[in-house]
Amino acid sequence: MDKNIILSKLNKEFPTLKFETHRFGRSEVDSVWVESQNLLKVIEFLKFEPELNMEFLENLNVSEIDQVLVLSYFLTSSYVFSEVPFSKSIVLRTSLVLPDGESMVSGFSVSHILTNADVFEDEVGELFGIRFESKLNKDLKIKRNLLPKGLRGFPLRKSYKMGSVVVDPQIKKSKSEAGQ
Amino acid sequence: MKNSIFKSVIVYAKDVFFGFWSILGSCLTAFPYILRIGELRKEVTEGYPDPVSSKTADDLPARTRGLLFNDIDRCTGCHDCAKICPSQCIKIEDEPGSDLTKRWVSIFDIDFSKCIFCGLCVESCQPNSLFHTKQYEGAAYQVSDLVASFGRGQLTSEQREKWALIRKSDQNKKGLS
Amino acid sequence: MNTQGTWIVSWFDLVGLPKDLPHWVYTLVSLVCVYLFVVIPSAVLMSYLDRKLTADLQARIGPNRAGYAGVLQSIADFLKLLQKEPQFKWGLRENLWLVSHTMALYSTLAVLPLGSLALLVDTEMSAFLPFWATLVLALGTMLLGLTQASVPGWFGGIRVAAQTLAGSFPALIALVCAGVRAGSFKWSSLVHSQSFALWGWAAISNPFQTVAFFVFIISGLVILAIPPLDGGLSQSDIHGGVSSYLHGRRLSLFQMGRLYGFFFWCLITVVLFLGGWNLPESLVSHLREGESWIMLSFLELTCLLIKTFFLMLVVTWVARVNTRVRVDQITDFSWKVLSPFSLVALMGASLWAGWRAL
Amino acid sequence: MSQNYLRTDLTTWEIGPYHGALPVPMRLKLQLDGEVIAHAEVETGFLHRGLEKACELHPWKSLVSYADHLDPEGAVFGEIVLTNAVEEIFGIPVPERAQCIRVILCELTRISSHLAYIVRMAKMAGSETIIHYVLRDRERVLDLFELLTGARFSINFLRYGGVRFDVTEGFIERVLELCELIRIRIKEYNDVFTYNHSFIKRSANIAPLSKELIRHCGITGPNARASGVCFDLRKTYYGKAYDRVEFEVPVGVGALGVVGDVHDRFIVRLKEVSQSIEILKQLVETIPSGEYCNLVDNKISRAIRGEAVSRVESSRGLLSCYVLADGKDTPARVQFTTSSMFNVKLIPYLISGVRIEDLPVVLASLDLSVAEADK
Repeated sequence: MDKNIILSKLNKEFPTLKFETHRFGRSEVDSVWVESQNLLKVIEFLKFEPELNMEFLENLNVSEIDQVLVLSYFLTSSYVFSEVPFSKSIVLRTSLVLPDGESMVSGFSVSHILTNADVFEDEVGELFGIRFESKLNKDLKIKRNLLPKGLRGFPLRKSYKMGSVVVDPQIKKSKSEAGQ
Repeated sequence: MKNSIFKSVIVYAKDVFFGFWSILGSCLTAFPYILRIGELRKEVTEGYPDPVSSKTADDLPARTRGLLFNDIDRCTGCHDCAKICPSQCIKIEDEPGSDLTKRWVSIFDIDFSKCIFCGLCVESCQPNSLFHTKQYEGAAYQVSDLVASFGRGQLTSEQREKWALIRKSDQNKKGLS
Repeated sequence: MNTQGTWIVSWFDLVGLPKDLPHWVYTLVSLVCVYLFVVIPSAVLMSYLDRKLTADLQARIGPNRAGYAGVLQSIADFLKLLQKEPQFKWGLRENLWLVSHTMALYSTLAVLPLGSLALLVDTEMSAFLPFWATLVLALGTMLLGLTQASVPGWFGGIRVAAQTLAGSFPALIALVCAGVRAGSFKWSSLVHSQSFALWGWAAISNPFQTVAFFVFIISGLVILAIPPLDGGLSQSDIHGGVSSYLHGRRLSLFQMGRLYGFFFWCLITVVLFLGGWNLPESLVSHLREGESWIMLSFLELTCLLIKTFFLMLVVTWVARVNTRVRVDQITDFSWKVLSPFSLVALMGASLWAGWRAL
Repeated sequence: MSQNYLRTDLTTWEIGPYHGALPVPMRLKLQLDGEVIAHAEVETGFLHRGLEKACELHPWKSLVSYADHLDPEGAVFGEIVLTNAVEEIFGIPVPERAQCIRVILCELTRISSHLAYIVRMAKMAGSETIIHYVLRDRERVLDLFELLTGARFSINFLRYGGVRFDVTEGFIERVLELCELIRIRIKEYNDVFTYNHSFIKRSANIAPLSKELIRHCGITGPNARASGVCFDLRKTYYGKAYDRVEFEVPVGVGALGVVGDVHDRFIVRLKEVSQSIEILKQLVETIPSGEYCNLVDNKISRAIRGEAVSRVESSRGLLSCYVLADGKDTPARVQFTTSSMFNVKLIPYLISGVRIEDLPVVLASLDLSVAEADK
């Protein structure tokens, strides 16, 4: 079945790395744990391998499980030029250790390989406080600032306490004027 | 060369004619509306506040989720609806009532400026004292007017002691028997 | 000014004013009467009919609040606009261009052909004078937009200018077609050459005149930027364009000007092509012997206004159903479609007139 | 842009979050060469409501009323994608009749969302008559929602394991009546608006969406199908109740211009409305009997820890939801992936080279909903 084609190709390509694979939840797609350093190599291989051609990043999910940020990349085969869209899919997982509440974490950006990855990286970067270093310069055409300017802390982290005040000098000044 | 000019004139004439024809066609399909021909072309809007409007509150279907109403006598003050409400717009304060089963609900406020009419509170209300009316006119001049309160009001202190005595005597009776 | 101004004298008897006043008083009074008793009521009636027709067209009720069945709706709109306080400080320049915009229009009052007797200016040039007024109107609107120093205003002004340039050429040629048929450009001879009966109208008499009629109407819409072709004032992409900075009474003045422009262009089309104020011969001869000038001019005026309102409603009906046309499409349309058609119509009309003259 | 264009220096024009041309609150920084847009930058994030954080703070039962606020116009898609994920985690079986009711609601929402799309397009193109015709017919669809679920837009009708109420008796006949009415109305829309010469001129071969751009930005849904990408989740991936129904997916063919231009996106959605009617007819006639909600074991047990992803073909494209449960009575993570996030990324590439007057029509043709994009 096409599931183990991907795994066999992966093991053949990277004999040194041992891939720890589990079933993803109850579905038959399997998830592969990869260290964040060689994540780029695996994704590059999955995309440019002629038979696999898995280039559509359907979802980049970041969840915090007991102080560890788990990034899961849902990769599926391209649906634009292939007759059987969505045929092959796989979940690549890496983990980033979370320091204390306030500081940013740095991870590797894949937007130079998977073109629609920067949509997720912008949003998740802002809400979880992850800085994605990417080779190609930032695509300046899109600017997504979801949170108000002065908000300190990263909302989607478990350590974020609700109702933190927006510390923005202009807003504070106007509020104090409104107060009088 | 000759037929190319002739052909382009034909294409040009066809384009102009098609343009004129399709605009005329779309105007003619809209024309019968002026004369209200046929059942499908009646006017649909109605004057809202005028009494002539055909639809009244009870024409609405049975499950319409209008403004909420709480029949306070049946309400047992169990706080289920306040817990389930996504926008936390129900505020309840209650105290022990005259007998052990019933509680005296002094304040039961629903803040309709925050309510999203999802109906979860009605679903989770066991004695179903909280239900949706078909009232949909919820406008108010101040935001504070949007708070609907169904509570029974604060207890006076003597009543509180009187009921405390009654409860103690019930307990003794239950304890003895 | 020829002595045509004396038609007002017959109305003076009603009011009992003295007769032997100098001529300029008559002309002044007739101008004011025409404005008060013809232009303003038709503008009020037209804006109400337009809203009611649009409502009927779109399966809804339309205005029914102000007065019985919303009859006073346009007056209510006007009063609402008057009491609105303009947002932006207006310098001298904006006022200058708004005044030039309105004066360009109301200068055509003297030229309005309202009946065989009520012709103040009936010279060989009278058919071309309104054409001059629309160009000055377009100049006023454009400069009104450009002086706003804002992007919507700038785009609105440029679009109005481009449109007017493109629309003026076919309008002139179509005007000449009508003149060729009637033999001269005086209002009286233009209308006299047509008759009350339907086949007597210029537009229907021969195919080339029909083409000239359509070209004249559409190029009028192009010059005056009237709804289906109002790229310069479109709400959706440039926030109202030229009118984005007009508020309150200035907006009502601007809109009154545009509505008057639309009204008087349809009036001229009716006079040129749809047999202006012609009444059945028997009726006219009977009234003329009976020397009852008031009844004659009144009937001619109503016949003229009915046709004008009908034409305005047809244009509004087309405008409400179709989408707004892009400015570059309007200019393409008028250069590539209207102009060639008007030239063909001119050739045909002149050949037709020549053949008839043999 | 063609090179032989007399190149003047570019004027910049910043269209703020609230502007007539923009169907949704976003900021566009445009570099204009005359009337043509040479370069564009988008700034969004004005409608971020912290939906995912709110889902993490609320108990499982009140999640559904949050999911239908994901996309205000397509409420049932948010609910269906959330309930499928939760049912997959906790292994709650959904009875056959409930699945059929859910899919009926999906198709009704698709019709009402596409009719709203036609209204936005007509408003931006400047033709008013069609707006009132379409809104009048959309009211009939919303009446059905009110009859079945009690609310017109945010219906809050799905529960884990099925739906909240059973189908009322008058519902089946009214759905068939509605299908008949809309089938007649679509002919009228075509006469008045779709094949109207002035609308064709405003929308044919304007801002064509190439397949390369679709691959670059990951566009799914009707926008991709209008450019010839035959990918519809209802056909390929989503077995639930769609296998009992025969329908073919409309794909853009560029009849009146280039493949994938604004007119194609409009025509594909119009065809999808008639497809939805066919589907509705087949579904309503063969609705299975049985209980409408699995009341026996639809309790959320705290012992199970797990995660699941569910996908649905919403009216704007591929909508998927990732739910992570870690044994508490509130979910650990709920993440929605919507197609509007990628549509927003597409805007700068698509509108360079488009005239200012066509900007509103192009933006409306993408069927953007920033409520979905910013979440």
